[in-house]
Amino acid sequence: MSLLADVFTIVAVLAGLVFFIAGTAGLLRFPDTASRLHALTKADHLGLGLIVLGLLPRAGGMGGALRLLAIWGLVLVSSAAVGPMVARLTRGPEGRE
Amino acid sequence: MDWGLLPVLAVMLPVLAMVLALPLGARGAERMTLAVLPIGLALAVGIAVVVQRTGAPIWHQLGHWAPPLGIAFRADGLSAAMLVTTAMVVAATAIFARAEFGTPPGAAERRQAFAFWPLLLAIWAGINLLLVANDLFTLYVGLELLTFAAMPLVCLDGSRATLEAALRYLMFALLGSVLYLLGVALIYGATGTLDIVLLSQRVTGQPAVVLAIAVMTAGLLAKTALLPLHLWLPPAHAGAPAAGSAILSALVIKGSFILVLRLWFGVMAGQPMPGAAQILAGLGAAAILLGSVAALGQARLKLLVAYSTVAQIGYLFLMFPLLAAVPEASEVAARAWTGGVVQAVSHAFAKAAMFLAAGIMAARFGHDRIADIGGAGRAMPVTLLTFGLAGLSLMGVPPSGGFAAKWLLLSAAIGAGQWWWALVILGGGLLTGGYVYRVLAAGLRAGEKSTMAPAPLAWSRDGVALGLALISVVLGFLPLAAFGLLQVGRLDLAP
Amino acid sequence: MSATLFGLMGAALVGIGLFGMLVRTQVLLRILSFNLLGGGIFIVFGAVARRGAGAGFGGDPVPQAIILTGIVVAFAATTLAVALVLRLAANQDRS
Amino acid sequence: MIADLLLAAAILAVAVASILARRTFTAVALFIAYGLLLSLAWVRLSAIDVALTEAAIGAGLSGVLLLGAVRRLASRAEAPANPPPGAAMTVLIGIACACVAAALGAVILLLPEPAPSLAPQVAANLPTTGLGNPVTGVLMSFRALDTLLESAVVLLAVICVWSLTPDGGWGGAPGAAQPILGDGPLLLLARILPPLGIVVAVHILWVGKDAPGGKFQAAAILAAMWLLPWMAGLVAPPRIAARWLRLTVAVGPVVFIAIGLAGAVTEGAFLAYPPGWAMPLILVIEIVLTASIAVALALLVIGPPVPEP
Repeated sequence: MSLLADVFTIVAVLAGLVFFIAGTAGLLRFPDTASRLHALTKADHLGLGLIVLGLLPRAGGMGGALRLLAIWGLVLVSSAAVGPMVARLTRGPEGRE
Repeated sequence: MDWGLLPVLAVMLPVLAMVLALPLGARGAERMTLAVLPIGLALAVGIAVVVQRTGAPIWHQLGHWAPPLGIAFRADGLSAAMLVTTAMVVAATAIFARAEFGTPPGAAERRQAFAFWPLLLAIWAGINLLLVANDLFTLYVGLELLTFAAMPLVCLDGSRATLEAALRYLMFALLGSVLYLLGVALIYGATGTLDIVLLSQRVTGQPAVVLAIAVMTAGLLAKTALLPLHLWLPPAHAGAPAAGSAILSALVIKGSFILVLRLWFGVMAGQPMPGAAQILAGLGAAAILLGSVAALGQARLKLLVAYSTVAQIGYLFLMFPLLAAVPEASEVAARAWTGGVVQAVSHAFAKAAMFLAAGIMAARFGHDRIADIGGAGRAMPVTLLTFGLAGLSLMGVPPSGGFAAKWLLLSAAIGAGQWWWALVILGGGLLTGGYVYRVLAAGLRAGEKSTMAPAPLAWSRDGVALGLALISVVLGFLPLAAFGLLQVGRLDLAP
Repeated sequence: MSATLFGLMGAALVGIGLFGMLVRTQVLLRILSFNLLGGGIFIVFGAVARRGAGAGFGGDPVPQAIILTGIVVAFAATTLAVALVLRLAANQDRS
Repeated sequence: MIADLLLAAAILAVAVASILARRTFTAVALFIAYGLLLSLAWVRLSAIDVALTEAAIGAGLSGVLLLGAVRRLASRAEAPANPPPGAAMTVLIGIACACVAAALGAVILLLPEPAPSLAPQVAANLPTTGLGNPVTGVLMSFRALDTLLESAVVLLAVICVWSLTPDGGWGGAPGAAQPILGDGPLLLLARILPPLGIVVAVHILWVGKDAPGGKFQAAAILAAMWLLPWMAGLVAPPRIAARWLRLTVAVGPVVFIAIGLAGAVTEGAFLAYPPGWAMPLILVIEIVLTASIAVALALLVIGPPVPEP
């Protein structure tokens, strides 16, 4: 049982890391801000989601699991807010100093 | 009888008053400050009396936690003398400042009045904390209290020039603070304590401690404005309102200086650093000569007084090589120590008096160009007399506090076989005489009366300034035995 | 081991922050360098705390508490400096 | 070990990039990243309390403050700064700073082994406080004076920032007017986040007695939960002349000093807690102090009143 949980954690966290790496590569490689943002947010949401999922069996009780899910939710909300703001910043004149 | 609470109250009284000043507003803060002044003065005098009577420092362990886990307060002779000095100068400037920063009943709160009183209280709290705290990190908080309070005092009038001076001061002061903090980290890493008394026993010349003392000294010198780190001082001290300049020049720079003393002759007690001490005194000598020459060349009165501060700071550092050169318990060491501290005390009174007098003149004339203060001798003889008396003390003319300080340093220099510092002291005195004479001569010339404001802001302002100048002179009449207080609790004397 | 590594990193950060404070001329960047320098000093102190781990604690709690206090004081200093810079800029605008 | 090396390298790279950045906006963005990476380093140094504070104050509030300053300075011509040092001088300064860093590094390697530590003493005396978190024990009991004085320093900073109010602004609402957003992501965030943030802050304050957390971290989060609606234009800060605002900032230090003086009267030492009363008194101080520091931190970020041109 614990072996199964361990394998699940390792697989999920590794998969999450792959998405993070893909997102970072996108950030560095894509030509314009919009697609960079797209790559970054999408991959990071999925990556973080997988990592949270993988850590759930190790959370130690309901409270820990809820906190992990809350972290994921907060990251989703904040990046949903920040993404458009960064996009607007690059389009508007305020990107300059 | 346990007197341990006296130093605690001496610190917490101005802290509490500063905190309460915020909700009370300008008028309430002003009245509370005036009510608190006599209590604070009584506490300081009480500490001095107890230390003198018992011949031992006053101790207090906060929360009953003994160092190294807890924090201790320790008021020795040096603390006592400076506590009394601080309380008196703060009281004088507070009375002086009422004409400028007072809020009449029913009047709306003004920005300057709102800020001035808590800033004054914060400086008082910060200096008292620097004088009695025995823990290096608590002392850091005291340093920050001073820096935060001094910066807005510089730019209280909000003009561009004073804002720039304040920014320059803040940059120097913040750099000084973090360098000090770096030293705190290293000392804790090497010894596991921040208590100065414990450190004086545990320090054996560990490399971390030596480097720590070096960076801390550098940081504190930036705050004390020892040449060549003095660039921020003249514009800052000359730009502040007169009461602010008096506090900044008389007290604030002494706070960081006392901390240098605590590091060199507390933490490093029994670890003489003669080479480094010669460098410090060399900088001090350069400050005396260059600062005085710069003062001679100033066209504006407040800048002249500010450059005089740069010069007088130099004298404070002459005690370092003298103390490093002779056995701690010797007569010469006692003279050097006493001379340095008396210089700090008498300069505090004299310089506060001088800045207040300069402020009165500037307010009457509407400017402070030295060339155009003719007629001052006739229109405001008391003010000019104040300036002259304070000048006598700065020069070191007998009998005055400045004379006592310089004579003690001079005889200690000769006793320690370092006669070259004696030459610096004499040369500095002559140059000081030069710039004081310049102001007096200009003031005694006949001038046009029409350029002056008809009446002074308040007669009490002249009285306060004259009182400070008289104290700086009267210090010279004290019998040498009275200075025995300053020897109480010297950590470099501890067995 | 990680204490020494981060201690050395803190030492390097002190050098970097000091350099920034002395070389950059824009005041905002000087303030920023001051914060980098402060961060380095806190990390040096943190390495000292980590070395003192014991009695069931992962680090000596006394320096850790001091660092907490220090971070808040450094932040207050930063706000003062920033307020002063903004005030100066506003003054220049008007004149 | 490899992870630590990578982390340290990343922090150094971000720091160097930050001081060399051409645009102040870039420098501040890198500085925020620096703060976040630094809080990871704090975790690696087993200082979770510091990590939380660094993330909340060092990266969060400082970041907001500096970004705001960049924005307000952007519309203005840069102040005529001193000329930058010449190439030779820059190299010289660089060498000097490298020497400082090298000396510091050498001294760190020479620190005594085993390291001196107060951890055993803290562990031995912690039970008298009734607390489980040793850092809170140091902050609220063994070195309570530092915490008290620090809360006074934060209050003083508010007075100092307000003292920089330009002519004509005294008494008014602090801070520059924020753009009114009719709609948009920030507005959404400013509506959703504060209730959640307040719950988190209360939680962090409460667990602080036994686990990492406490008043500074909670106060920083609360301050952020005020700043967010302010930046979104949802709430206007109260006028600085408001008596209740000033009372809120002052009440924490006043209560702390009062309890300290009570200890001086009953126990004979300033800031001594009567036996058995340590924990409830500490809780009272922590709660009141959290409120005061939260308001003070927010006011420090918002800045002095700016009169309408």
